[in-house]
Amino acid sequence: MIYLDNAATTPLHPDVFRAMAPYLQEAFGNPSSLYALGRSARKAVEAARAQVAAFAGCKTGDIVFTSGGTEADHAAMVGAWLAGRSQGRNHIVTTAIEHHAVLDTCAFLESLGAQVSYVAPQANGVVRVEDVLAHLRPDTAVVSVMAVNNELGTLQPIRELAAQVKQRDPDVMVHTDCVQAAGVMPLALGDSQVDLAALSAHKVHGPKGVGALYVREGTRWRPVVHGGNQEHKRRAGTEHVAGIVGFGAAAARLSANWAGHLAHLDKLRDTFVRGLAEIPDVQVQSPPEGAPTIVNVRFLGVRNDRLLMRLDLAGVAASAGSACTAGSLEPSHVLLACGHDREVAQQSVRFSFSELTTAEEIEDAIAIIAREISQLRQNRSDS
Amino acid sequence: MIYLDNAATTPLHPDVFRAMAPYLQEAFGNPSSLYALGRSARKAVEAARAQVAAFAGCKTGDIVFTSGGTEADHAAMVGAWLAGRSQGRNHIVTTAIEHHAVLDTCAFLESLGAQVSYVAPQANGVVRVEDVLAHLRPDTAVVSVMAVNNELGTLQPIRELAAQVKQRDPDVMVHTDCVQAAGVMPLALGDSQVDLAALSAHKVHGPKGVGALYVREGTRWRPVVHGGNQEHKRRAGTEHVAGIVGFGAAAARLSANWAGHLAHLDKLRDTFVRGLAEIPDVQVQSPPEGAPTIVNVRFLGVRNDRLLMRLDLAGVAASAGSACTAGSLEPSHVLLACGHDREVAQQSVRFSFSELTTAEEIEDAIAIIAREISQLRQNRSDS
Amino acid sequence: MQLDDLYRQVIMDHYQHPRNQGSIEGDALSVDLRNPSCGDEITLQLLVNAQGVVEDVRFRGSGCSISMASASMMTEAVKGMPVDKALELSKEFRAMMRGVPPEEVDMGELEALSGVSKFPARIKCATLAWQALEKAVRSEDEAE
Ligand SMILES: Cc1ncc(COP(=O)(O)O)c(C=O)c1O
Ligand SMILES: Cc1ncc(COP(=O)(O)O)c(C=O)c1O
Ligand code: FES
Ligand code: FES
Repeated sequence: MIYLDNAATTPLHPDVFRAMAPYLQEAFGNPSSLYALGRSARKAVEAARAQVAAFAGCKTGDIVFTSGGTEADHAAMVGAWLAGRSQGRNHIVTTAIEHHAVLDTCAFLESLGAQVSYVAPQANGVVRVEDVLAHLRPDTAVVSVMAVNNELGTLQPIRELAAQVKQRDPDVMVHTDCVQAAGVMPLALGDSQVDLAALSAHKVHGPKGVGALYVREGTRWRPVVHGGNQEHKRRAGTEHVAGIVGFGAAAARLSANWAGHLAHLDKLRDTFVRGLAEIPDVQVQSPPEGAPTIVNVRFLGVRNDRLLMRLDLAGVAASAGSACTAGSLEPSHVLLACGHDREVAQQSVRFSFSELTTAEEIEDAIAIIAREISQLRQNRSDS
Repeated sequence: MIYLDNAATTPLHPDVFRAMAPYLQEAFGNPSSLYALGRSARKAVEAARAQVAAFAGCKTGDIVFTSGGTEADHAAMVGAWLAGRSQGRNHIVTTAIEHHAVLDTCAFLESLGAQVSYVAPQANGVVRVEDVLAHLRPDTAVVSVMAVNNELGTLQPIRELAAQVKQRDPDVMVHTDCVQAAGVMPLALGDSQVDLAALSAHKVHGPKGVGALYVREGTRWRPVVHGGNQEHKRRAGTEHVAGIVGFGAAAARLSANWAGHLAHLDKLRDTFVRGLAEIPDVQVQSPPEGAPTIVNVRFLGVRNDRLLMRLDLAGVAASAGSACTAGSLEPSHVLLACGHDREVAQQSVRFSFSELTTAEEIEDAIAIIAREISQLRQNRSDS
Repeated sequence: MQLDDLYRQVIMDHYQHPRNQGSIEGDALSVDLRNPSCGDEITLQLLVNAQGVVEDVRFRGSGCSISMASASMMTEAVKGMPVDKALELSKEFRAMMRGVPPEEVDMGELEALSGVSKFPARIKCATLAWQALEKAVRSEDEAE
């Protein structure tokens, strides 16, 4: 199988599995327990926190482990809104192209009385800083803009955005969904004016069921999940120790070979885009300066569900957009927000790569795609 | 090491690890993906759901996977309160001896405007049904009483409670924290009038980072974590596939040998309590009719932190109460609520067993405890 | 629905470079006031001379940008003003927060905060310092 849906999830790296295995076997202690078995679990969790913090470029204490990217986004938005509300701030600014973890949480908060402004991107998928600033109000609690879009790979100007929002009103919290940015750029969160950021392990060859929320020290964010004293009272619940250790190992792997990793991704993307150019009537919808991991392509006249089914049978895994709504027939909200019509959205397929993808796989995939496209187009002209 | 802190967490069973391993290796697909790799992950998740439902005695569709018991309690309480509030119901009834996952969530909801009544248990740790009924109000949204207390092992009359609450007011939702009940009694949730129930995998030889919320079909509960369409829109986020598979395997193991399992636990408890009787000045604080897994003991005149440290050095793992607050010096809120004073709480230790505990371990532990107690008491009289 | 950019700059300038921040040596009037909705606090000190003129006024506090900027602007506005005039200004300011455009009195820079009236939940932030001023004057009256 040629796996080209790494934006949905990535294979767990064998080294990561090896790092996790002891915590799924003999080292099963609860990190809150005071005896030796508990203390060794605690040590493992704290070592992983340092690894994830180094990867995110922030202080170790600013990383809060969660059950994934969705929970991190949820906690960021709910906690920032609750903190803002007690200061009379009930307004949220976000964009129309966020992941559903942010969009649906915003809709949830609207049902609780929040006011939300949705900033539209430009046609190229980039959200302009001034468009976000124009929506700020004196009662804005939080601004949330994703760093890399999961359907197009578009990069957003997060650092500049955070700086300008803070200059306008230092009390507005800035959240950014870094789930797709994590493997493709140095995050350097501590060096930015961002207050909150969401990460997910399973997008960077770590395990599912673990993520992190970056919470800048001193930020007026309110914890959401309450109970035990775990995560310095910022997220209760017995820690997913093996998952956290795996996230740490995955982060450390990436930090260790950043340059080589990015060079490999760039090469994959180039190979793929060059290959696509040989297929007639193809439009690459991802911007050339976007994340090297994601290439969104329109095959004119070919319905994406038909193509994806044939690719599956031919051993190529790809998708029509965000995995968590893959089962639904809705056209991508991201493409629609960028001004494409439903027809375009229904002819668009997302291919996404990771460091474990090889150039040969890309070449084989191109050959298969070309074949399937030409057959699909032929069938259509037959009928 | 003799591990007698199974109420904090249990060792992952090797069979469970074996069931999980493929999903941490080649079978890494996202269950929402439509191609073969995704479909096989989906199938694994749904098979686990059926296993957990069979274990909980409910319909498969009523199980919602979460990141653990704490998240399940959180989602139950927040979702029930939100649903109640939109019907003009802002009041919550719970007990003073709940786990912090419920108590701290109630405090959180109080900070958002909820009104909460905390029912006190009797001196034996049992909450009386009529005391709960006496706190019901026309604006009560949810009643939450745990099935088995995690510090004493006390059983609460949940089935009768749910029936009587529903008879009084069918619109009140009934939640029960079954995290500690899960290994020690058939839950038969579908057969009860309970609407919501929390479970956690790592307390029954499953993995950490996964739990479940039982949501009776038709209950007016509101989902809390929003985003993708996972878990039938009741809990968003890429599924912790390996964890869910492990939870399913752990549940299936228990269902398969229920009678043998309970008989073994009863024997462990008997052996332990008989052994304790040989040590002078010991009070067993857990009721004899409580869960066989938990024995809370007061060693008169011996501070629990000193004893636990010595036991740790001697290779016996036990704790002073709930693990998630183990690091704090607070005396147990459960013992205090049952009318004990701080001195009693500071002399109390919880020993907890699992099916993997052996009778020999219990006997060895008793010998070690007896030795350490006598040394501690001697030291004290020296000084 | 934005504050005019010029106004915004004035507010940010006061927030980043607060005037009259600190405390007065000697026996000035001192009041603490808390915004109950957010827990933010301000301590205001007031020195009124024999002629009934505000000779010095200083504040300290922890609060949002609007409350701190408003405090800074308030101290600047009332310093050197007779107490009764300061109270009149306070009345006008509160009216402005209710959306009533100022008539008699020239609000000067305070006008920059007029946009806050559109956000009921933030009005407390802008009026916190003025409430503290009124409370300080009242306590002086009572002392006499
Ligand atoms: C941009 C973005 N945000 C959030 C998420 C959610 O993360 P998780 O799958 O860990 O819940 C994803 C992936 O699904 C994503 O691509
Ligand atoms: C009664 C009870 N409820 C809830 C929990 C929390 O479950 P988890 O550790 O999975 O977050 C625990 C254990 O910590 C518990 O004993
Ligand atoms: S938010 Fe506290 S004074 Fe404005
Ligand atoms: S009619 Fe809806 S709560 Fe009574």
